[in-house]
Amino acid sequence: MMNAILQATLEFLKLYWAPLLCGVAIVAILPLIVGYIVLVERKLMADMQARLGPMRVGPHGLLQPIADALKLLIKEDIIPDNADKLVFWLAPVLSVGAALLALAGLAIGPAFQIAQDINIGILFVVGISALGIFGIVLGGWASNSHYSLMGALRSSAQLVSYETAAGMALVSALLFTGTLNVKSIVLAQSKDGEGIWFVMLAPVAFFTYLVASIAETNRAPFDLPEAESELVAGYMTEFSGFRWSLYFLAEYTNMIVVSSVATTLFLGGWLRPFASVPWLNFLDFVPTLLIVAVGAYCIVRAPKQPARVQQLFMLAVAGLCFVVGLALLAPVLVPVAKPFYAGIHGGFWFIFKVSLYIYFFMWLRFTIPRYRFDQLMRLGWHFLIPLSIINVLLVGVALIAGAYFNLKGWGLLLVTTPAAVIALVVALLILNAEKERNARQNQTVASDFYAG
Amino acid sequence: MLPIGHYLFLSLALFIIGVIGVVTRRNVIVVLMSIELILNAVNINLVAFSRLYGDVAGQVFALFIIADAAAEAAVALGIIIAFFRNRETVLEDEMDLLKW
Amino acid sequence: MLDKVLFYFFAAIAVASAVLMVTRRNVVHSAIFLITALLATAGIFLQLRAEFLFIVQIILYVGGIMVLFVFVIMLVNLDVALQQIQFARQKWVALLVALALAAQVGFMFWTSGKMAGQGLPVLTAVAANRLPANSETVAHSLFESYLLPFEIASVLLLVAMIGAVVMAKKRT
Amino acid sequence: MTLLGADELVINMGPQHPSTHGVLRVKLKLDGERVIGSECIIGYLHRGVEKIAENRTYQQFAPYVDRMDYVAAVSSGLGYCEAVEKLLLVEAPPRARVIRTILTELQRIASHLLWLGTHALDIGALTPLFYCFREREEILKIFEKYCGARLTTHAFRIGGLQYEAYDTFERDVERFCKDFESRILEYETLLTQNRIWIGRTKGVGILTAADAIAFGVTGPVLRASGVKWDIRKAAPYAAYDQYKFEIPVGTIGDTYDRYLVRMEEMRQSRLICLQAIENIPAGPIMAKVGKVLKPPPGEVYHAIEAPKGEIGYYIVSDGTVMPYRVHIRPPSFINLQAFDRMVRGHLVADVVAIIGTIDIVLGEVDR
Repeated sequence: MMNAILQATLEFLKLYWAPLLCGVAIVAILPLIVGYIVLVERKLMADMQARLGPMRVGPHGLLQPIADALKLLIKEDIIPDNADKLVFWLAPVLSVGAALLALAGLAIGPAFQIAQDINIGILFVVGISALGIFGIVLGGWASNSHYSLMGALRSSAQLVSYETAAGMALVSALLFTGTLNVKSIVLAQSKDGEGIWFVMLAPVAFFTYLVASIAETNRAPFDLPEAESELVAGYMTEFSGFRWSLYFLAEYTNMIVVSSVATTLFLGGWLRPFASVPWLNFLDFVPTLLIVAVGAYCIVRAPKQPARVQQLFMLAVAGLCFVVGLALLAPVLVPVAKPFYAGIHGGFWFIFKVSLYIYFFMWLRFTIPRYRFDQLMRLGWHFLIPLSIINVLLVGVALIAGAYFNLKGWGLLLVTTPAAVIALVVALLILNAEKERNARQNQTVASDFYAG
Repeated sequence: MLPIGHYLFLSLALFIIGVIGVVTRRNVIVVLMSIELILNAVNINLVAFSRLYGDVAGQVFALFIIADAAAEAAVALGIIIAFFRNRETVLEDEMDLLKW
Repeated sequence: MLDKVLFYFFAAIAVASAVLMVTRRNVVHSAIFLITALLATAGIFLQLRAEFLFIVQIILYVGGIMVLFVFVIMLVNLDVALQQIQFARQKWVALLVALALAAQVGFMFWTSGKMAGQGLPVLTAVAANRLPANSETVAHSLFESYLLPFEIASVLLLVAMIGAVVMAKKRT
Repeated sequence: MTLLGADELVINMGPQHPSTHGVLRVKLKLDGERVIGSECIIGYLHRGVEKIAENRTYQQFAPYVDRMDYVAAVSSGLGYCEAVEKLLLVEAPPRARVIRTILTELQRIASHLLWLGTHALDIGALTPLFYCFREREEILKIFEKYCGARLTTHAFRIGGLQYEAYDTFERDVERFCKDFESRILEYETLLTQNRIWIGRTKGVGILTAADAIAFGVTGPVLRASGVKWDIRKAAPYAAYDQYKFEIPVGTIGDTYDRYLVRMEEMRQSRLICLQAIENIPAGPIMAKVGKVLKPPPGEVYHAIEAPKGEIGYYIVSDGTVMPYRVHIRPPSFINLQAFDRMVRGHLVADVVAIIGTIDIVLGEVDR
């Protein structure tokens, strides 16, 4: 018996040692990445709100995430008296586990993917990340508090509704590829396939996915489950310290997951912009320039830092930037390093696109107010879901038309653009009808309820 | 590889546990969950045979069963909510009226 | 060997959590154990190389139906439900039914083993890369051979949806 | 834990809830997420201000009123000083009255800015808060330069002012008013036409004009319901009779109207400030009142238009150095009465919007 298990373990390790190593690396590094995403978010928020943000820990607050993590780890771990202990323990773990597991299906470059070439590809990512909802619902239930329970109910309703819209948007994009495999999807957008990003072929689907993904990750303006001004902190109200930080980790990991899915499906994954256009090949220098610019900025700023340690830190960051810049430059110029081009530049572009997507999330959060729950549901069910279903139909029709006229690549735009326009018109019609309905509802709402 | 009997035994075990749940539990929600378990046990059988004969039809039928389970769950839970609203209980022995 | 261990692993989880699901008093705990059982079944699907069914099981069963269950459990009053007797007085009936079923299937195994002479057929091991792409085959089968059942299933879902809405709607 | 079914859910909002603006506690009776009844439980910040007044001299009590509406201390102070002046039958000199007007209007802007920031934050817009506080900071700097305090200023004295306006007072106020015009546009760009903002505020917490009057509601809440009532026009005090300004009124009295009314009020206050600094009369800043105030026996009620509504002081004097009785009519307290009316039939999320839109300060509600 023991022998068999040992044998199986060895077999498993022999087969899957590389993905296992990658997985361990990701689980180890991810909290740090998430910490820095939070720092970036706080810095961006500060910038938009005319203030400085964290400045104390490290130069320009660069060590703030580490300080935050330490604080969270040594905080008292409170379990409410009437909480369901087992579920209270399980819920955050479930949440973060689902989010981390979903990362396995993503391809950050042609070479870097943990679950290599699985047949169900993108479905795996979407399906596994959807499991995170149990962490939220059970956590809210287990803490035995009204605010938590309401937050949990809100979030489960929200996730279930917006998953439909997101799934439909994904289907629109998948229609172009005919495969679920992540790598094949990206390659379908390179010059071997259509040579055009699907965001151009299915802009409406991209828009739907954008909105739905914000709702799915519980980010503003759809952050009702944790709306601090209404439900204190929603399902997280009773959680503190490490458990709370697990939820936090899950939320930001989910953000990375949805942005990666959007990047893979709509924004050409690890491909450079216009990868199929030869005369734009000079764009290969853009990554190097960007990184070197950051490094140069650090060098310029370094002497102005107040403390010696901070100056050195800034210089170290600059040095790191130059090293990365060199690494990015080498595959373009040196023939020996050519084989690494796709890996290194792919990684850069993928992370760059994901960052842009996340930046958009943050930008929205700082700019607009929060939806009300009924408005959120109405937006989901009355607007996004019909729109995405109609869009799937239209994209399908466009594809059949494209096949009929034998269109490929950029030529497909001839049929998909009219489809997108029709979808937009439909969207406007739906919005208009909604507006009238709202106006009618508003007139009756106040007078009705005082009687009770 | 494993003989088909292993899968059949697993399926049987889940099926019987499901049946016991249906018969013994009073909470309608748990009864419903037991029914889901039974359907699930059937799915294992279908997929195992599909693998045995290299025919994908078994998996397609498993898909249909999942769709059916979804439909059943939706309607049944709707009934439970309506029932709970009227009688404030979810115990099946309390469901002794055909109409209320 | 890996396959075998995986099967026993998932099977053990499935059976154990199924038992726990039926015996727990707390409905939410029951639901959690059912989720575990369903996930373990998904694992068995994966072990059987039915990848598409694996993800459908997770997305639809676990991510859809079970969420609905948990949602309803939270909507109905749990405190009241907990205090009442959870088990009906039908344990003996249950045992009888279970035994009868077990006996029936056991007999089936016994006769089939005797008839074939060499026991039950064994699943052949196929290297993963030699299997046809699973989701594509399922899709072809679904949309070619089983198109009519597919449409009927969608109608069934539509009817169920309307039914659920009508049922759960508040009568004011 | 029942959310559906016959019995409703009662949920406690506060007193530690982040968006009840202090220590207000609201018991909400919910059906699902819909509010079917509410009860405000107040008194967590009760300090017995009115009773304290009976054991302090008239001057000693003046700083206490700053602690009621601590985000609009200047206005409360003005009301009290003018009430005692009325009781003493003296009047502040013209210069003092103009400076009082300027400071009070700046305070109105500051108070409205605080309201706007927190109200927007409650509804989920994070950024306006910081913009509002940026401008509020400017106003507080002017206060600090004038009297040394930022929040509970005690800027005025009975009979006039203690401090002469500092050298660059006019310039500071003018610069602020010049900047403020574009700044207010910034807030409007973020909110006024925003679909979500409109969705969250339009049709929420409607208070009809008749209801508003019946509840005794005053200030922007009353005006948003369409009643053109402003004590600055109806019974001018300080130097308001010298300046031209409009009274903005709303139409249906929902949260959006109240938002628009307050935004317009900030604009009008800015105009008043600009008019006032053009011509600050010279002269003394203190009327002739003795060191020991002994008003003749009698009673007086004096009300002014504070940022949140009518703040009134009813003072009874028995001829001694201490008032016999002081009663204060705090606008927040009276306006809060309409809360239940506004909140019924709305969702939990609207509750915070409605608490925000009434613009209460718990120091003033509880006194």
